[in-house]
Amino acid sequence: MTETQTAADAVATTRPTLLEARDLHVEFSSRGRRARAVDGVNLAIGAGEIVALVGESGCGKTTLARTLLGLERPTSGEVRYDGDVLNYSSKALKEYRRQVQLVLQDPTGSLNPRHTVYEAVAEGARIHGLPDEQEVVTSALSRAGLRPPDRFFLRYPHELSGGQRQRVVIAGALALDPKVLIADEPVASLDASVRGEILALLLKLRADLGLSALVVTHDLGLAWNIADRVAVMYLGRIVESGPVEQVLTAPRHPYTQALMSVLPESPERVVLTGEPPDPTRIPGGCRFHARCQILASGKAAEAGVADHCRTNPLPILPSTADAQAACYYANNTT
Amino acid sequence: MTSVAAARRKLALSRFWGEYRRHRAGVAGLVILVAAVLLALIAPLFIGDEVTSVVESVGEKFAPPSLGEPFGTDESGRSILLMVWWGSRTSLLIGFLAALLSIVIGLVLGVAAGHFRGWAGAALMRVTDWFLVLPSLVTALVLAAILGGSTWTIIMAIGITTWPSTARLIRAQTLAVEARPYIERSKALGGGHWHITTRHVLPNVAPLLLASTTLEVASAIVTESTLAFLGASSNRTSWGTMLRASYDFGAATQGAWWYILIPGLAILAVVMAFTLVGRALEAVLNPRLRRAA
Amino acid sequence: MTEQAQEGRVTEHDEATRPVSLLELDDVSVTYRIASGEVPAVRGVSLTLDSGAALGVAGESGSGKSTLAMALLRLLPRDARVGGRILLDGEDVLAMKWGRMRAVRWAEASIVFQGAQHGLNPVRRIGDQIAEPLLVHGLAKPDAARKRVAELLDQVGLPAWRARSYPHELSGGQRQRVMIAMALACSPRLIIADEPTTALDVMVQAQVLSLIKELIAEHGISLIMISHDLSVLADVCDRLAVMYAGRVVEHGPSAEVFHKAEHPYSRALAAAFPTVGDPVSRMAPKGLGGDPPDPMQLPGGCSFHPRCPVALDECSTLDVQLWPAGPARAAACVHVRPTAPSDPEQDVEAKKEEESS
Amino acid sequence: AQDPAAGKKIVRVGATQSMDSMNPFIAVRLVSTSIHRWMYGYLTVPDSKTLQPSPDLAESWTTSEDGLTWTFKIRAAKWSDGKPVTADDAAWTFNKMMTDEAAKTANGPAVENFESVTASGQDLTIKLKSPQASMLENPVPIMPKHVWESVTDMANYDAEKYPSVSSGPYIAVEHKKDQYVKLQANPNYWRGKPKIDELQVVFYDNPQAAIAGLKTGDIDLLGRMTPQEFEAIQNDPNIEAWNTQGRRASYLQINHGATTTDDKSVGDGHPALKDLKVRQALHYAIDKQKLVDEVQNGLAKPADGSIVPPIYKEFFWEAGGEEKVSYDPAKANKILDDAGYKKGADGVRTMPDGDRKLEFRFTIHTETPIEDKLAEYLTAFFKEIGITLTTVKLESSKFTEETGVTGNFDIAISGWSVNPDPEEVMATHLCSRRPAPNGEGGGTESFFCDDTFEQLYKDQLKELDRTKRVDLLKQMQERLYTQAPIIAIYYTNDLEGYRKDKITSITPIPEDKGLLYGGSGYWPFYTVDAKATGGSATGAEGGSNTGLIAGVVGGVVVIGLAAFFLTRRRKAVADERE
Amino acid sequence: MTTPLETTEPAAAQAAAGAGDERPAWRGTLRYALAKAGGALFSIAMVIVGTFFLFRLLPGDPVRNMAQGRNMTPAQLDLERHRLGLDKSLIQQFFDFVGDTLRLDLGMSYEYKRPVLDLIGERLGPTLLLAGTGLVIAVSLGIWQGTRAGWRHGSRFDRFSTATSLLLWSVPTFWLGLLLMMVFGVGVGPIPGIFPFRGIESVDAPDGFAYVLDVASHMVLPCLTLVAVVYAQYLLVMRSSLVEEISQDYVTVARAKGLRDDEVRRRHAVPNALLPTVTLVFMRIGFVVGGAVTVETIYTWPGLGQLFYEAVSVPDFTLMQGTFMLITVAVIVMNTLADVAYHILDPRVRSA
Ligand SMILES: Nc1ncnc2c1ncn2[C@@H]1O[C@H](COP(=O)(O)OP(=O)(O)OP(=O)(O)O)[C@@H](O)[C@H]1O
Ligand SMILES: Nc1ncnc2c1ncn2[C@@H]1O[C@H](COP(=O)(O)OP(=O)(O)OP(=O)(O)O)[C@@H](O)[C@H]1O
Ligand SMILES: [Mg+2]
Ligand SMILES: [Mg+2]
Repeated sequence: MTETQTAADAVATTRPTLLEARDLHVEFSSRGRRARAVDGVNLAIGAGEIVALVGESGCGKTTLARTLLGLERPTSGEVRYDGDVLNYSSKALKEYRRQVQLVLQDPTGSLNPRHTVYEAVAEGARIHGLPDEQEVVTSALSRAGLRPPDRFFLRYPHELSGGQRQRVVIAGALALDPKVLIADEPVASLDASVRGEILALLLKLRADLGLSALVVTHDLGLAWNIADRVAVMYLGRIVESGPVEQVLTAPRHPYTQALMSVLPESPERVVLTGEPPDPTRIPGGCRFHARCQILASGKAAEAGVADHCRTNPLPILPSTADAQAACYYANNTT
Repeated sequence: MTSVAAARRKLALSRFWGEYRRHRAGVAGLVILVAAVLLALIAPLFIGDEVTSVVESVGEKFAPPSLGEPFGTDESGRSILLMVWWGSRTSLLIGFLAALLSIVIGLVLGVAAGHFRGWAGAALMRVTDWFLVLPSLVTALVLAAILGGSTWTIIMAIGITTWPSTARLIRAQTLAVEARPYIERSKALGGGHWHITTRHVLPNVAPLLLASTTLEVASAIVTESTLAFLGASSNRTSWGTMLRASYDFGAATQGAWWYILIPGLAILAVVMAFTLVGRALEAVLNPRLRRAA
Repeated sequence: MTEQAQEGRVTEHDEATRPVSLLELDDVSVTYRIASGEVPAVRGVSLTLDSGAALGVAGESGSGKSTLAMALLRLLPRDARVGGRILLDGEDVLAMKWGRMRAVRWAEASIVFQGAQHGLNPVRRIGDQIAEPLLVHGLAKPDAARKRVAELLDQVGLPAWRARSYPHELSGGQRQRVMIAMALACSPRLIIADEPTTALDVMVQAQVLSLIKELIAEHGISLIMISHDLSVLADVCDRLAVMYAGRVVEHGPSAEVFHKAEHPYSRALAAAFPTVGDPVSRMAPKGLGGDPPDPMQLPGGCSFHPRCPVALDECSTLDVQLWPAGPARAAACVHVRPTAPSDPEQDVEAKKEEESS
Repeated sequence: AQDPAAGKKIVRVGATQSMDSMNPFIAVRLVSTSIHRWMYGYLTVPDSKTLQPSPDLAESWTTSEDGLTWTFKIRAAKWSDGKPVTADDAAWTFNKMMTDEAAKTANGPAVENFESVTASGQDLTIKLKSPQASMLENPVPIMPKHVWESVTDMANYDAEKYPSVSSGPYIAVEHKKDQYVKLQANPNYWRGKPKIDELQVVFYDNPQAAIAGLKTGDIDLLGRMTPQEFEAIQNDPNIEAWNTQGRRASYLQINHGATTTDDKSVGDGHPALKDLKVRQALHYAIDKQKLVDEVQNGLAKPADGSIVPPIYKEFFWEAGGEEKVSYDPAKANKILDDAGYKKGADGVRTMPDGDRKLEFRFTIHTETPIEDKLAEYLTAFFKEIGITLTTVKLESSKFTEETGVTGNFDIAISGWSVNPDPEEVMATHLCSRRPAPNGEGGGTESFFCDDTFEQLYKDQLKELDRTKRVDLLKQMQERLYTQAPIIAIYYTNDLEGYRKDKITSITPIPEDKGLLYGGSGYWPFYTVDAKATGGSATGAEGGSNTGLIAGVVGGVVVIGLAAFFLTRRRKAVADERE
Repeated sequence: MTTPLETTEPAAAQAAAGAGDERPAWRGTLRYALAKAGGALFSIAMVIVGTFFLFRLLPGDPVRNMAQGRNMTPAQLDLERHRLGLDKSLIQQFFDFVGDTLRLDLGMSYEYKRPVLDLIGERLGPTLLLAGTGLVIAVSLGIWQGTRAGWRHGSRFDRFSTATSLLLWSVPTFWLGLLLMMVFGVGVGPIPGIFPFRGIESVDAPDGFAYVLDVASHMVLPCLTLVAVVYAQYLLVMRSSLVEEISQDYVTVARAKGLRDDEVRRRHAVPNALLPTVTLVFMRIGFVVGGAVTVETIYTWPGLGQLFYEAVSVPDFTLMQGTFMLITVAVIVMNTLADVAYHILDPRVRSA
C-alpha cells in the first residue's frame, strides 16, 4: 500500500488530524430490516484540508456527514475531534457544534422561509449567545461574499437567487468561526452556472481562514475542482481514497473507474449492471462484487482473485492520506 | 434598522392583506365577525343582564316583530333583539374559550407528538387518535352531564372533545416543518428542542393555527347550541340556550317564528363568518391550498 | 421572422439528408397570466427538428424549456397563452381540433416529463398505465396490449413481471424507464424528454441516457431532450439549442456548442462541467455570477448583459438576434454579429440582406 | 293503498314519554302506569264523580273491627283469554310482591303493611300489620296468575307477549318500543266493551312534535301540556283545549334544619331558616298571583293551602282568617325587623347574633325552564325583604340526593302529583322518612319531623270514619302551612287538548270538569267515543299519504335522472372546450 | 449456494422478490391489518377503562338514581346495590365491569329494567337504516358535487355548491331539523306538511311494499336533515383532494396520452382523490353519530341516538355508559376498517 510516496501524501501527513471517524457504523431499522447506512468508515480530515467524499446516491454519504456532526449516533465506532471522542451530552454537543459546522445540500430548504437573512445568519450566534450579534452577522455575510452585507439583512430567502441562498447558509456556518465545515452536496441543487462560484468561495475560505472542509458529493468533477483528497464511498464503506490527482487520474477500484467513465470526457462508458445497492442487503465478500465489471468481464478470475471477491470480506481501509483501494484485483495487480 | 424591520413587517402584512382581500367571501366574513365581536364587547355599555330578566321584562309575550321590537319578544315578553345581543357575549365567549382550550391542548400535544420521535411521540399520537375517533358530540354530552351544566363545563366539554383534530393538524405540520433541512441546520448550529420548537416550528404552524382556530370557534358555537338543545347548557343566556328556550316554550307551535329564526340566524351568520374567514386564511396561508386555488 | 425558417432549411440542405422537417416551431411564444401580471416564459422561439434527429435544449432553470415542451402538445394550463405556429408534420398544432389533438398526443408525439416520480399514477399498476394509451387510441386489444407492455418493458431493460408493480415499488431510475417505455408505447415519431435524468443518481443517469441513445438509434425516433446539463445533451443529441430567459441564444451541432460555444452564457454552462484530469480546472472552479433573470422584469437589450463577462456598453440596448456563427450554427451575441455597425437598425437590415441573397 | 284501519274507531293518544316496561311490577313511568290502568283491573278505582274508592274487581268489601282484616269479594269477571278472574289471581299478585323484591319495584310500599294475603274462591282476605285507612286506594293492578306464575326473574321480565291477558277495558296487542302501544277494546270487559275499537298511545321524544302531531291530526289527544304548549293549541278550531284544575301542587321545600332519623343534623342549610319567623316572612314575601300569571301564564291557581290541590274537594284545605298568609312584603319586613334580622348597608339582612348574611340558595333542576323563571321571580321577591337568593341548578339525581338525603340546600323547588287519597303525600313529611344515619332510605319531602303532625298521621291511619279522617288530614295540612317546612305556591292546571273533529265524546274524571289523560283511572278512555277512520279521512300520517309521497319520490328520481343525463350530455361538450 | 451471504445477494433477492411479488405485499397488508386491529383493541380497552372511571365520577348514588325519588326501603336499596355489585370495592367493581363488558354484559338499564345490550340491539336497526341511508346519500352527493366543483374549481357551479355546503355546515343540526319539521312536516303557509315527522313507521303501518313506502316517507325529513348537515364536509374534502390531484403530473401525463377530459377525471383523478376522501369519511363517522343523536331526538326515531339522548336526560347511567361505549367502539371499529381498506386500496401505503 505504500509503494508510491507522493507529494500529496507528504502534504497530508504534515497536517494534523482535526476531525476523524474511527470504524464508524451507523444502522437504521427500516421496515423491520436493518439498513447499515455507514458500515465501517475510517476517515480523517486534517486542519486546512479539503476532503471530498464521493459516491452514488444512497451510499451513506449524508449519514456519515450527519454522524460526524453528532446529529446521528453511531451504532459503533467513534467520532473524534481534536483528538477527543465526541461527547453526546447536549452541552458538549452544543460546544462541539461551534467548532464544526454543516452546510446542507439544499440551500432553499436550509433557510426558514419566515426568517430574514439576518435572522438566519444570526441564529447560531443567538444559540451560542455570542456578543455583538450584528457585527458577527456583517462579517460572516461579507466573508461569504454577500457584499455589502446590510443590503441583504432584511431580505427573505425567496428574494434571493440560489447562489445567494447557498452563500447565506455558508455565512450562517461561518458566523460561528468554525474550524471545520462539512458541506453536504453544496452545489447539487444549484444551477450549473452558479456552482463554480460557490466552489470558488470554498477555496477562498480555506485560503483566508484556514478552514478544513469535508465536501460530500456525487460529482467527481467537483472533487477535481476543489479537493485535496478524495474518498470514494460505496454501500456504507470507503472503497478508495487518496490524493485527488492520484485517485481521479488513475482510479484503481473498479467502482471508481465506473464512476469516472460516466464523465463526459471519458472515452468509453462503463454502465454498471444491476440495481442501486441496498444497505439492508449488503452482499458478502467484496460488497461491490455483484456489480463489478472486472469480475463480470472475467479479469478478476484471470488474476485469480474472483473467489476472494465473492467470499472474503475486505478489511476496512485505514484513515491514511495515501492512495489506497479496497479491491483484491487492484491490490493484486498493482 | 428596526424601522426597516417594521416597514418590512408592514409590507408583509399589507401583502397578506392584499392576498386576503382577493377572497371576497373571506372579507365579508371578516366584516361580520368584527361587527359581531365589537357588538358583543360594547354591549355592557348599553345593556346589562336585565335584558334577560323575566321579572323586569315589560313587553308583551310572543309579540311579533314590530317597529318597537324589531325582532319580537319571547315567552316572557323579553326583547329578542336585546337577548340576542346580550347572548352573543356568552356564545362568543364559549366559542373563543373552547377553541382556545382546544387549540392550546392541540398545539402542545401536536407539536410534542411531531417533535419528539420515538415512543413519546407515538404514545401521544395514539392518545390523539383515540380521542379523534370518539364521537365528539356524544362525548361532550356525557362530559357535560357528568360535570354539571355551567358555562365553564360547556367550555371544558367542547375543548376536551375537539382538540384532537387540531393536534393532528399541528402534528402533520410539525412533521412537515421538522423534515425541512433548516431544522437540521438549526440542530447543527447547536439549537435544542426549545429553540427548534419555538423559533422554527411554532412560527410555521402559527398561521395554520390561526385558520384552524377560526374554524374551531365556529364549530364550538354550533356545538354549544347543540349541547344546549340536548340539555347540557350554560347557565347564562346564549344563542343556544335561547334556541332551547324557544323549543321548550313552543315557539314553533305558537307561530313565534322570530324566536326560532333570529337566534338561529345569528348562529348561522357568525358561524358562517368564522368559517369563511378560516377558509380564506387557510387559502392565503397554506401554500398547498394556495397553489390549488 | 422568415429568416430563421430559411436558416433552418439551410441546415437541412447542409446535412442533405431529409427533405421535410418533422417539427417546426415558428416564433413560438408563451405567456402565463398570473395575478400580478404576465410572465413571458417563452419569447419568440423558432426551431426545426428533422425526423430521426435529436435536439437538445439546454438553459438554466426557469428559462422556459418545460414550457416550450408542454406547448408542443398543448398541455399548458389554461392561463397560458401560446403564440406563433407549431407545425407537426406540417399541421399546425395550435389550430387543431380537440379530437385531432387527442389523436396526435402520444400516438405521434409523446412526452417524458420532468420528475418521473409524479408522472406515474401512484395507485395504478405500471402495466396498465403503459397500456392505457394503446387502448385509448384503439391501437391494440387488451391482450395484445399486454404483450406489447412486456415488449416495451423489455426494451427499457425491465423484466415483464414489473408490469404488475406499482410506481412506488420501483426506484427512480426504474420509474424513469417506465416513463420511457410508456412514451414508446404507440411508436410515436417524436419523443419529448424533459430532464429525464436530472433527479437521478450519476450511475442511473448513465444507464438511462444510454437507453435513450440506443432507442433513438434503433427506432429512428426523433427526440427533443431538455436538460440544463450541457454535457448530458452533448452526449445524446446531434444539435443543441441553449435557452436563456425564454429565448434561444445559441444553437448548432452539439459538440461545437459544448466545446466552442459562441454565446457567453453557453460558455459559462459548458465551463461549469470541469474536465477531470485537466490541470487547468484543478483548484479552479468556474462560474457565472449574478442573478438569474426574472421573466417579469427582463433587462433591456440583451437579457444576458447584466451577467455577461464580455458585455459591451451597447448590450444594454442592442436588439440581439440569432446571428449565424458558422456552419449550421447561430448565436445571439453581439460578438458574433457579422458586421458590427453602430446602428442596430442597420444591423438588422444588413442581416436580412445577407440572408436573402 | 289498502288502509287496514279504515272503518274502525281508533283514538290516538300522544305521550311525550315512552313506556319503560310492559311489566306492571316494574314499570314506574307515568305513561306506563296509565296504560296499565287501562289494561288491568284493580281492587277499587276512584269513582268517576266523587273520586272516592268504588268497586272495580272487588265487588264489595268488609273490614274487621280492629281494621286489620279486610275481605274483598272479587267480581265474577273474565280475563281476556276467557279464564275467570278469581281471588287467587289477586292473592298471587300481592303475595308475589310481598315475597319477590323485584316485584316490589313499582308499588312496593302498597304491600308493606300487609301481613298476609289469602284467597278462597272469590274471597280475598288481606291481613294488615297495622290499621291502614288508605287500604282502598291500593294502586296494584291484579295480574292473571295463570299467565304470570311462570315468570321467575321478575326484574328482567319485559312482558312483551301479545295480545296481553288483561281484565281491564283494553288489551295490549302491539308495542313498538319508543314508537307506540296499540290497545284493543276488551270484548270481555265486565262493564262492557269500550265504544272505540282501538286505543293507541303514540310516543314523541320531542314535545313540539307532539303538539304538531295534534295539530295535524296525527294524534287525537294530548295531555300534560305546559302552559306554553297549551297556548299553542288554544285557538285551533279543530282542537278542544282542556283546561281544568290539576292534581299537582308546587311548593318550596325549606331546609329548616335537616336531620336524620336519629335527629342528628345533616347538610349545610342556612341557620336562619330554622327560625319559623324567617320562613313565615318568606311566605309573606311571595306574590303567588304574580307567579301564576307570569310563570304559569295564568294557567294555575295560587296556593292558599298546602300540598293537596283543590281538585280533591273533599281533602282540600284552604287557609283563612288570621292564619292566611297573603302577599305583604311590608309585613314580611316587619317580621324580620322584629326578629332582629337587621338590614346592612347593602340592603341585605344579617343574623341577629352574628354577621352571617341572609343569603340563601335556591336549588332547582337543570333543564326546567319554568323553574328558571320561578327562580328569577323569587329572587326579585326576596330582594324586597333584604334576602339574597342565588340559584343552584342540579341535575335530577344530584337534586334528589341533596334535597332529600344530604340536606345541602337552603330552599328547593318541589312538587307532587297527588292521588285521590292524600295519605302518601302526607307520609312524605314524617320523621321516619328522613334519611337513616348512614344516609340510607328516606323519601322525605321536607326533613319535617313534628310531633303534632306525627300524631295526626297515626290517628288518621286508624280512623275508618271517612269524615273524621278527612278532618285529620286537613289538620295535617294546616300544620304544614303554619310550620312552613314547605310553602305551597300554586296548583297547576291540567292542560290537555283533543281533536273535536275526531273524538265525539269523552268523560273526564271527575266527571265535573275533571281530567282526561292526566286523571287517575281509565274512565275517560273507557267512555271515549270517536268517529270511525275513513278510507283517507283524517291524518297526514300513514297510508293515506303514501300515494303523495310515492309521487314526490318518483318526481325526485325523474328529476335526478334528467339532471344526470343532462350533465352527461354537457360532459361531451365540456370535453370539447377542455 | 456457494456464496456465503451476509444477507441476500441483490440479484437473487430481486429474482425472489419478482417471483413472489404478491406475497410480501399481501403479508404486509395482513401485518398492517393486525397492527391496526391491535391498535383498535387497545383503543377499545381504553374506552372500557375510561368509561368505567368516567362514570364513577358521576354525581349521586346510582341506586338512588334508579329509585328516582320513589320511596325505597333500605332493604330494597341494599338489594339493588348488591344486585348491581356496588357493595364491592372499586377494584373488584372494575374487574367485574371489565369481565362483564367482555362478556357483552353491559348491565341493566335503570330505566327500562332490561339488559342494556337488548335495548341497544333493538335500536341498532333503525339507526343503521337512518344513519346508513343518510351517510350513503351524503357521501354520494358530497363526492359527486365535490368532484364537479373540484374539477372546474372557480366555476359558478363550484362557487354555488361550496357556498351552499358551507351554509348548511354552519347550521346547527337541531335547528335545521326543527325548521324542516315545521315547514315540511306541519306545513307553513302554502307549503303543505306532507312528510311524517314522528317515528319510523305509521302506527297503522300497511304491509308489503306500502310498508316500505311508509318507512321511506318517515325517513325523508330525518334523512334530509342528516344529509344536509353532513354532506358539506364530504363535498369540501372531495373538492380539495381533487384539486390537489389535478395539479399532479400524472394527470398531465394522462392528458398527454390523449385521454378525453372525462376519461382523465374518471380513470385517474377521481379514483386517486377518492382515497383520502373515503378515509376522512370514515374518520368523521363520529360526526354522523352526533348528528344522529339530534336528528333521532327531533323525529322520535327509535335509534341508538335517541336511546342515548334518553339515557342522558333521565339520566340512566348504565344505559348511558352502554350506549356510549357501543357507539365509541363502533366508531373505532369503523375507523379501523377504513384504515385497513385504505391500506388495501392504496398501494402506496400498502407496503409502507
Ligand atoms: N433515518 C433513516 N432511517 C432509515 N434509513 C435511513 C435513514 N437515513 C438514511 N437511511 C438509509 O441509509 C442509506 C444511506 O443514506 P444517505 O442519505 O446517507 O445516502 P447519501 O449517500 O447521502 O445519498 P444521496 O446522494 O442520495 O444523498 C440510504 O439507503 C437510506 O435509505
Ligand atoms: N403555470 C405557470 N404560471 C405562471 N408562471 C409559470 C407557470 N409555469 C412556469 N412559469 C414560469 O415560466 C418560466 C419558465 O418556466 P419553465 O418551467 O418552462 O422553466 P424550465 O426551463 O423548464 O425550468 P427548470 O429547468 O427549472 O425545469 C419560469 O419563470 C416559471 O416561473
Ligand atoms: Mg445525501
Ligand atoms: Mg422544466
